[in-house]
Formats: sequence, C-alpha cells, structure tokens
Amino acid sequence: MRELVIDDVATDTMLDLYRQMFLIRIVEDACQDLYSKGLLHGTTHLCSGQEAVAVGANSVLGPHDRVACTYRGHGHSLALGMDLNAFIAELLGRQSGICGGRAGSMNLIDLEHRLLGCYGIVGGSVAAATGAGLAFRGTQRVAVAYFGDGAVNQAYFPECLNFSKVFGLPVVYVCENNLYGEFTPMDTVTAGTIMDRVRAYGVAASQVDGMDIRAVRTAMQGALESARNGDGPVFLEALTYRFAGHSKSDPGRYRAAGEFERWRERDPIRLAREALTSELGVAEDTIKQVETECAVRLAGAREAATEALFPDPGESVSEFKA
Amino acid sequence: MRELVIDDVATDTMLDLYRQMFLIRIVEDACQDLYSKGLLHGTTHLCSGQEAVAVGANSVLGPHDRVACTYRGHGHSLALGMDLNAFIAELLGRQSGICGGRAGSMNLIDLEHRLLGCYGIVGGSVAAATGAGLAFRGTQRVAVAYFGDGAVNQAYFPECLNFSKVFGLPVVYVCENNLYGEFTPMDTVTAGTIMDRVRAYGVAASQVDGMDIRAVRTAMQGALESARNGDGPVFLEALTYRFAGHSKSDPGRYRAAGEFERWRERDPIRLAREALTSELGVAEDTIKQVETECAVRLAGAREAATEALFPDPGESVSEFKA
Amino acid sequence: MQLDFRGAIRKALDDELTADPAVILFGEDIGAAGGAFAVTTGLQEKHPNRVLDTPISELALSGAGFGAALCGLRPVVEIMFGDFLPLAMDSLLNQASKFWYMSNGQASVPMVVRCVVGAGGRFGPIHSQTPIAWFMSVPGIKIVGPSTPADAYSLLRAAVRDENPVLFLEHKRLYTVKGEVSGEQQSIGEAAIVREGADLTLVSALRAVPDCLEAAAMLESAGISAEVIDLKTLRPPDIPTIVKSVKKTHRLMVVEEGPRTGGWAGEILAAVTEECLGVMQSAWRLTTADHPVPYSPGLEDAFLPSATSIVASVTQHMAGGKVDA
Amino acid sequence: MQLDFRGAIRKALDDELTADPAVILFGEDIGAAGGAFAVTTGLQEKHPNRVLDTPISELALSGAGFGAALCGLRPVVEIMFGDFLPLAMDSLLNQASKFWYMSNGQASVPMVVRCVVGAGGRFGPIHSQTPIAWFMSVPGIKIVGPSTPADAYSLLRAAVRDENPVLFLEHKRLYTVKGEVSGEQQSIGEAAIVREGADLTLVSALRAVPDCLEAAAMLESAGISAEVIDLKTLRPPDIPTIVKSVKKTHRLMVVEEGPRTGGWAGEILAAVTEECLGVMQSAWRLTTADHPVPYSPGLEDAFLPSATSIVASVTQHMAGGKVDA
Ligand SMILES: Cc1ncc(C[n+]2csc(CCOP(=O)(O)OP(=O)(O)O)c2C)c(N)n1
Ligand SMILES: Cc1ncc(C[n+]2csc(CCOP(=O)(O)OP(=O)(O)O)c2C)c(N)n1
Ligand SMILES: [Mg+2]
Ligand SMILES: [Mg+2]
Repeated sequence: MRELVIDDVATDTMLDLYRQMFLIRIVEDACQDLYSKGLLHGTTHLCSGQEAVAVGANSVLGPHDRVACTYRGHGHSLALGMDLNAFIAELLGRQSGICGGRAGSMNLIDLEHRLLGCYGIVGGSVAAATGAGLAFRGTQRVAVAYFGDGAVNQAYFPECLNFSKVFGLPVVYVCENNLYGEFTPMDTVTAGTIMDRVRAYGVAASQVDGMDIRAVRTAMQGALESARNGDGPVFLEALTYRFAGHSKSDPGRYRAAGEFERWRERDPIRLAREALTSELGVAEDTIKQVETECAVRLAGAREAATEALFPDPGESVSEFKA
Repeated sequence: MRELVIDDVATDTMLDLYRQMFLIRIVEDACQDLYSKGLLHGTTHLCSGQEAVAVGANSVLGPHDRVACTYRGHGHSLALGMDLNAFIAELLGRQSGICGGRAGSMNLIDLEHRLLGCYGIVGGSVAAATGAGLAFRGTQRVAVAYFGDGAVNQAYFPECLNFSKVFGLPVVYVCENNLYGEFTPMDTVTAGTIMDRVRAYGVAASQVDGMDIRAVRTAMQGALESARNGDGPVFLEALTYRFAGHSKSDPGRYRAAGEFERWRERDPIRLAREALTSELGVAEDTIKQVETECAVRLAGAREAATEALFPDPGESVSEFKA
Repeated sequence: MQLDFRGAIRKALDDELTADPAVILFGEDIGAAGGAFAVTTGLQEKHPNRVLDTPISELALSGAGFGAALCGLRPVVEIMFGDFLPLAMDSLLNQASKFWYMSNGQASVPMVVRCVVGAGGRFGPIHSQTPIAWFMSVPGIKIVGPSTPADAYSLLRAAVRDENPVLFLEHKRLYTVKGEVSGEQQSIGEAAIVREGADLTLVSALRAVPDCLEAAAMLESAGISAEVIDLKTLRPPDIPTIVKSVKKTHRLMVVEEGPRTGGWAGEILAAVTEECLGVMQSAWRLTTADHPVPYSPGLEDAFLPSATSIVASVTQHMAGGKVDA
Repeated sequence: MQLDFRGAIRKALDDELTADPAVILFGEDIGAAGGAFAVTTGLQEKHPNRVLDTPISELALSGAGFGAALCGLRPVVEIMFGDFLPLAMDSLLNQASKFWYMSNGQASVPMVVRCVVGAGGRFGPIHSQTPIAWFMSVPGIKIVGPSTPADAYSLLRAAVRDENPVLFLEHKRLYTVKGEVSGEQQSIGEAAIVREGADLTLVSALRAVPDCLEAAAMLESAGISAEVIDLKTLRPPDIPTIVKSVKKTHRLMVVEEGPRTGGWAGEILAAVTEECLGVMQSAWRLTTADHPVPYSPGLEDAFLPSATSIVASVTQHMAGGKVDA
C-alpha cells in the first residue's frame, strides 16, 4: 500500500461528519425506544459506538463504489445515503420501507445508494463484496465489505480473501473489531491475530483507531486508493466497541469490569465534538444547532414512518423476476 | 513444539518401511492395470510418489490414534494396516471389500485399523480429525488429518484449524503439498504461503521433505509428541509430488517442462533403497527378496479379489443403525 | 413436572450430560451466556468441561461433531438458527449421514444438531426458516420436531441416545409453551394422533400442531370432525399411522410451515396417495407461499398457516365439489 | 448441427461468452485444463479474461457469483460435482435466491451454477448424487436438467439469459449422447411431451428420460401406451402439462434418480394429486432406495431406475388391483 497522505479534514467536512454520526446515534436510541414501544419487531442490532467507522469509511467512497455490510448495518445504511424515512419505515415494516417492509432491520438493501445489502448471515457481506470486486476488475470501482471480528472465523472470510487476492480484485475488507461476537469475547474463540491471518495471504493489512473518525477516513482513503490502483484487495481492522448490547435483548453481562466505561471515554461522537470545539474552533452553538437539526429530522421521519401504511398481504408476489 | 530428537532408524525398521512403500507403489501400478482392464471402476487417485508420507508418518502413530485422509488414500490405508485383500476387493466392488463394495477407492473406511475414512470431499478429513481430537481431549490419543495443498483454500481447513487451536485439541494436520490440485498449479490459486497461514493461528508449523521417509518419521514423531503433551494442534507440510496423474484419466499436461523428471530423481522409494544399500549396508539380494515378497502378496490378493463375490443387490439395507 | 418448552429442552440436555460423560454440548454463545434463546442457561456452570462456547464456524461445528461421534462421544451441536444449516450441510449430508451405509456398518454417527427454527417472531427472511425440506431427502438422517414440552424432553433424550445423526428442531414460537413433562420414554419415528376425528385427517408438526388443534376445535362447532396427527418425527415420517387414519376419514390435509414447492408436506401427500388413492375423497396441502418469510408483521401473519386459515381451507375443500370428485 | 451433449454445453457457453461481455465463467480446473469432464475445453483460450481457474472454495465461488451478478455480470459458476453443492448452499439459498423478493424488486441475481450430477458412473456415494431435492424447496431458484443435446444447448443459453439464479444440472451419463442441435429458443419452466400415449403418464428428467422412452417402447409391445413427459425444468415444475396428460391417461408414474423420501417425485405426485385425485386410477413413484449411491457396479445398477425396472413397475401396478381401486 502506498504511503498514506494525512487528510486534514476541513471544518465544514468535520461538522458534516459529526452531523452524520450524531444522527446515527440518536437513530439507534430511537430504535431502542421504538422496540420497547412494540413498533420495531423481532430483533435489531445497534451500532452505537461504531459510528466513526460507518461515517468515516463511507464518507470517502466514490459514487460508483459498492458496499456490503452486516445485520449491524443502520450506521452504514445512513452513511451511504439511505433515505431516513425509508429506513425507519423499513424497521417498522411499512410499505414505504426501503424494502417494502419485507427485509427488516437485519437485511436492508439500497442499491441506489450503493448498498448491496446488510447480510444476516455472518460472512455474507464478505462474499457479496468479493463478487462485486470481480465485476469491477479493470475498472476504477471498488467494493467494500464490512464485517465483525467474529466473521473472521467463518468460512466465507478465508475463502473469499484468498479468492480476491488470487484474482487481484479491488476489494477493501473492513473488519469492525468490537471485541465480541454476540456474548462471546473474541479472544476466547479466535486463535492468533486477525492481522497476522490476513497478512499470511499477502494482503496488505493495517489497523486503525475506529473511534477516531479522521483516522478512519485517512486509512480508508489509502485503502481505496490502493484497491483502485489495481493493487488487489486491502484489509483494514478498525478497533471499536459497541455501546449497546449485541441485540435488543442483551444486557451485556459478559463485559469485563470497567471495560465499558473505558471505551465510553473514547466515544467517537464525543471525540469528534471535542475536536470541533477545541481544535477547529467551532462554536458550541453551531454544534447544538446541528444536533437540533438531526433531532428534528429524526422526529419527522419517525412520525412519517409511524403513520405510513403497512404493505398489503393480499398483493400478489412472484418469487422470480420475469 | 519441543526440540525434535533425531530418530536413527534401525536397519530392519528401514527395511520394513521400504517394504511398505514398495508394496504401495506396486499396488498403485496394479490399480492402473486393473482400471485399464475394466475391473476397477469410475475413477481412482493414485499416491505414487507420496509413499514416504503415508508410510513414514503412519509408522510412528500409536495404536489408539486415529487418522482421516483423502480420496488419495490407498497408501495411508495400507500403511495403517488395512488388509490387502479387503483393500483390493473394495476397489473391485466385491462383498469382501473393506466396505462391502459400497464405498470404492475414494471412500475407504477401516475403523479397526484406525482409519476414520478417506474423504471424497476436499477438506472432509480435516473436520473428521478435528472432531476426533475433541474426543481425545485430556487423553494420550492423537488424531491425524492428511490433506492436500488444495484443501488449504477450502472452508473446512481454516475453520477447523481455529477450532482445534481454540480448544487445544491433540490433532496433527499433515498437508501433502504435491504442487497441484487436480490440474491446477497450487501457486496460481493460493495467496501467500501455507506455512504463514497456519502460523497466523498460533499453531506450530514445520515443513518436511516428503520424499525422505526418515525425515517424515522424525517430523511426525515430534508433532505427535507435542500433540500428546497437550500442547494443542500441530501442523506439518510435507513437500512431495505425485508421479501419476490426478486421477485415472489425467495425462498431466499441466506439468512444467523437466519438473516431473526432477521429482522422479527424488523418488522416495529409490531414495530409501539407496539408503538401505549404501548407508545401511543391506545386500541387494535382501532387498530383492522383499520386493519379490511384496509382488507375491499383491498377486495373491489380486487373484483373491478378482475371484471374490460381488455383493448381493437383493440384500435388504437399512439407512439407519438400529 | 410443569415446564415450559425451553425448560424441557434444558432439562433433557442436563439429564443427558449427567447420565453419560460421553455427552458434550457445543455451539455459539451457548456456554457462559446460556444461548441466544436462553435454552442452555446454567449448563456450563454445572458441566464446565462439556459445554463449550465456539467460534462462528458452522462447518467446523458439524464436522467436529461428526468426528467426535466417530470416536466415542455423543455430541449435541447447536447451530443457532436453522437458517444457518446450509453452512453445515456438507458435513451432515456427505459425512455423518452416509457413514453407516458407506462403511458397511462399521460405525454410525450418534450426533444431534439442535436449531431454533420457524417464523412468526418477526426475525425476517434469514432467521425464520424451517429447514426440514432441505434435509428431507438425505438418507441416514433423522429429523425431529416436537410440539409440546413433554415431547421436547422425551424426544431430545431419545435423539441423544439414537445411534444416528439427528436434526432436532425447536420452534421459536413454542419456547414459552408450558406443559406437564412426565419423562416417559418415546421413540423417534412415531407420529401421534393428538385428537381423534372421523371426517378428515390433519397432519402437521412443530408450531402448526397447536394451530391444527385449535382449528379442529373450531371445525367441531361447524360439524366437521377432524383427526389431528402430530408427526413429531419428520424424517422418516410415520406413514402407517397417517394411512390408517386416512383409511378411516377419507380426507387428508397436510399443514406445513414452509414453502409449498418441494416441502415435506408433498412427501406426506405423495406417500399416502400411493397407498390410499382408492379410498381418498380429497387430499391437499396448506403451506406458505413460494417466497421468503417476510419481516413486516402483517405480511408474516398472513403468510403463515393459522387456525383460521386451516379452517378456511378445510371448509373450502369440504364444501366444494372435491368431496365427491 | 450434430453435437454430443458435452459439445452442446460447450457451444452454449461459447456462444454466450461471445454474445455478451458480461458473461464470465469460473470454477475449479475449467480453464487451462478444460474441466474435469472436458466440457469447457478451449474456452479459456478463446475468452482468456473471462474463463477463470479458481481455488477449491465452493462457498467463495457461489458467493462471488452472487456479488458479481448484483454488479452487472452474468456469472456461470461451475461447482464440479453436484455433490459439492452443500458447501455452496448458503450463498445460493440465503443470498442469491432471496434477493429479488427481499429487496422488494430492487434487483435479481442472474447467475447460473452448473454441475455434473447423477449415478451410474461408478463414482461412489459422494460423486453420484442428484442434488435436486436439496434445492426443490428454495423459493427464487430455478433448477434445469436437460436430457438431450438440443435441450442442453437451448436451456443453458436460456439459463444464462434468465434474470434469476439457475441451477443447471448435467448428468454424467448423458455427456456422450449425440443429437441434432437446432439452436431453437426454449423457455425455462416448460415440460415437453416426448412421446404420446393413452394409458399412463411417465414423468421424469435427466438420464431417466431415455430410460422412460425405452420403457415406453417395451410397454408398447405389451399393449400399454405410455405418454412420456420430460420435465426439463425441475423447479418450478410444469404441473399444468402433467395434469393435462394425467387427465387423459388417468395414471401417473414419476421416475426419479434420487432417494424416495423427500425427493422431487413426491412434489410432482402431490401437486398432481391435488388437482387430479378424482380422475386418477393410480399414481406412484419409482425412485432409488433411501441410502447412498453404492460403488459396486452390480449394486449401483440394481439401485438405479432403468427401462427394465420401469416396465416391471408399470406392469405390476397396471396388473394389480390398484388399477380399479
Ligand atoms: C453464519 C452465522 N452464524 C451465526 C449467526 C448468529 N450471529 C449473529 S451476529 C453474531 C456475532 C457476530 O459477531 P461479529 O462478527 O464480531 O459482529 P458484531 O455483531 O460484533 O458486529 C452471531 C454469532 C449468524 N447470523 N450467522
Ligand atoms: C469440496 C470439493 N471440491 C472439489 C473436489 C474435486 N476435487 C477432487 S481432488 C481435487 C484436488 C485437490 O487437490 P489437493 O487438495 O492438493 O489434493 P491432491 O489431489 O493433490 O492430493 C479436487 C478439486 C472435491 N472432491 N471436493
Ligand atoms: Mg464483534
Ligand atoms: Mg495437491
């Protein structure tokens, strides 16, 4: 991989990134609330704490790139530009949902906004992006796979990593290592290190502080550039943490004492906010205004979704495209 | 892994190892002949050239260890002690075959002789041995998986390697790298190196000259000892070559010019024979006698198998054990 | 003893672990955390060395179960959702289920694979499937799907004792169902008539059994007497019990929570037809449509068989010309 | 043009590669070596950048096919033997086949997975299966299994053109069959009456079609007139064509090379029964037994359906009491 160029994020860019992260965080809080009110069903996997990866990495994609992520995909979906109304409506199972209410929180798809899908099968995103990379051979397009630390032990990952390296595909693999797969600490079920595993395939790999949105952007820019240059697949391990439980019903008892608090100190939104105020000299009021705008947008989308129609069960459906 | 102790193979041991290798080689030649005579059916995968791995590695197993290998399993089966008559009879589809004629060349099973099976699915042997290792936790027993270079890219391998490392299972993984998977050169479809991949899991890995039976024995002794000590899984890459085609219908056109001849120079049987005569001072006549004995045994088994009954298609079969 | 379905499963596992040191449980998040559906809570504390949290490696899990079963253990592997079984399928289909035949009876593979299955929980298309049909045509494997806590307990114990690979399916909408668990032994492979009737035989399994019973009660008031059969074992299905019933009622309806085309209901209907064609007045299936399970509650509810849809289907078939066709 | 079945497949692939730069072929040993069954010989030389030799990674192959199809390619993936499909199944079942429905029609997945299938080649239990039943219950996937070179050519081209995932099965005992290949377009989903008859409808697919035709000729001399239907598409099966035939002949026999329990023949029998119960005099299946494919030639031959066993089964059913039961 080429030497990375440090990207001095301009103030308004940083404010926009902050806006996106903040929106995702309050959206996730709203999901929790909608769930408790019985409007969001089944289960849902919040990404609170991981916003800097979603927003930072996706913010440097090109318009023709494609992304596949996991069931923990709210942040990525919004960062890619999924319409907020269509997003919430999907979670509430409405006709106006991005997938007409058929897919739900775990399986969001939005091809118009570059999202090949949120994959409910651990490892599924890795394959989808690998295939996209195959389609992008010899073009300037890059495919990105997001997945968790747990996915590294799942068949899709090693098979696809080898496949894309062998064919030199333009794929960026981004592992969001949040230390746990469901309730199980990663290091109890993972031999060796993720970085070593990837490097053993001759794939360039680096780690990045997943709580620092500027670091994520910079690292992702480098990775994308390398893939776009035709240098084959690239791997990025983003060190992060989820502040919510694995899914809606998880109290998080498996966390070591003090761990949660330590990571909370490094809340990516708080870090970005601090950078805005102290480093970039943005006024507290300006930030408050951004936050208020987000809250207003969310409230509007939430209201619209709550009032949206449910799909008609009588509608005839074909299993095939004609 | 502990420091390996060099095993000075005594003359009669070496002669016995030679006997086994020689038998396997002439058995494989006989298979080719039986195939061309229409007595052996479907397809068969000969291990000629790889005998030193089969004989060397299996010769140092304990009586309670267990082995899983691949469709290229004639050598391993015989080295483990499978009855020659039952072996040939199976290949000819006879009732007296080791599996009653049901399994055939690719799927030999002989639990009495420690063989958990020859697996027709690439990677299957890796899983079977991993499971055996799970059953052997905390005992002095070791499970051994044999598989090819091609299997390293197949889902079973990385998943199982991680699994056995995580649980510290007594499994020895032996990769017989013969440079090809079917007709495809390994390096065209394999990113990085096999050794690096394994080491990335924190699994002790070493390479051994798979044409030198004494080297294979020594390496395998060390691997077994380490696994028996409770040090978890061990990996051995045996560098070898198959002198026959991938399967019965393969003319081997993919081989680079001169490659075959170079490896032929290192024929494990020839090397062992040379060691016997020049290093260990065994008389040519003694060796000839061993060879004749093998030929006589084979002729007898072949005749018995050719005359053996076919299984009765009318016999009632249950898909379940009662 | 009164237990809920989840508790019955837990007790069966606990009792098997206690009774036989060869029994071992492993799967994702089943140990320290007690499982994604809190089924295995407490078992690791009680049997620390034999209840293992594993990596997310479905193929290795089933493969290791297979190899361990060949070497003396009786593994009970949890594949969290039945939807993930395709990742483990090679091991079950090409290794475990073929071993007994292919080895010419040298050994069989006593392993159990447990999964949560079924729709109605708003889990969407990839966490709601009922994987029976994928394995229905695999010789050498048994598929068990209980509908009551008593059956869950007895059949899971029988599955662990069975010498063959068993796929044991737990419907997520049954976990909270309560019932008396007697501990009475049961054999895999036997269907049960759970309600007697004269006009029609309703065959189903898992969560559809309570639906059929509810439907039968509703039909009773409409003057239709339905016999309800709980298959309990899906593979091999207990065709003789159904045939006997159909010879009495002359009508067969099979209710399956799963896509119509290629579902197990087709197998039941076909096998019964082969024996009862001459005596059947009607025979049909009620299944889900041929598309994935939808997430939206209204779509999902309409998609699934229910007491109401069963009654509607019966009424339509028995009122229509088909009765005397 | 006279071609053998293998040549017809090769020509279809070649013509598709030539016609559309979005078509890409990949699989194990298909490129430089021309494939394990010499089907793809010469294609890599002709289309060097679009015929790829891959690692032995069935899950990655199908997964990459899926992702590539989402991004504008029309991938044709070879999974060498159908027996290996379980390793690729998650991608086909949970990803590719659900996409069209789950995305609410945002896109479908135009990919083809080709495999060699079937018994009779002495390849033993793990290289001889016919994987239809494993996928028969998967909504969103089509399964095609031609029995002649002409159909192989036309249907493979149609499969590559299809907007949905298609499993395309090539029976190993058909590769050397010769026939005229006209190149006439054909639609997936249509069965064909390949011989007309009055007394009995014989339904089958793949290698069993020539067996049925041979049986029909033998039955003719015994005074029984059999109509033979070649399904060609297994999923979704063309039930209307069969129903129409059964309404004429009043008897249905389905011949499947595959285990009886849970096989696709059950689906055909069930679906036809639901529509024809009143007019059928008999309905049954001839399948293989419920155990793996044996290696030994005598066992394998006895295990498989054949013209002789089809005739015997027909004679038995038409002579027995079942005709008028
Ligand atoms: C193949 C498969 N196995 C198991 C699951 C159940 N499951 C859902 S999320 C999860 C943990 C995944 O952990 P990780 O990859 O680290 O991602 P994270 O949830 O931490 O973002 C598991 C086991 C699944 N969805 N797919
Ligand atoms: C899962 C699977 N994929 C493909 C095959 C077909 N196949 C049989 S042997 C083989 C090559 C294996 O190469 P390697 O692992 O190096 O072993 P070798 O044959 O060289 O001993 C392939 C692709 C198979 N049997 N199983
Ligand atoms: Mg994680
Ligand atoms: Mg090899």
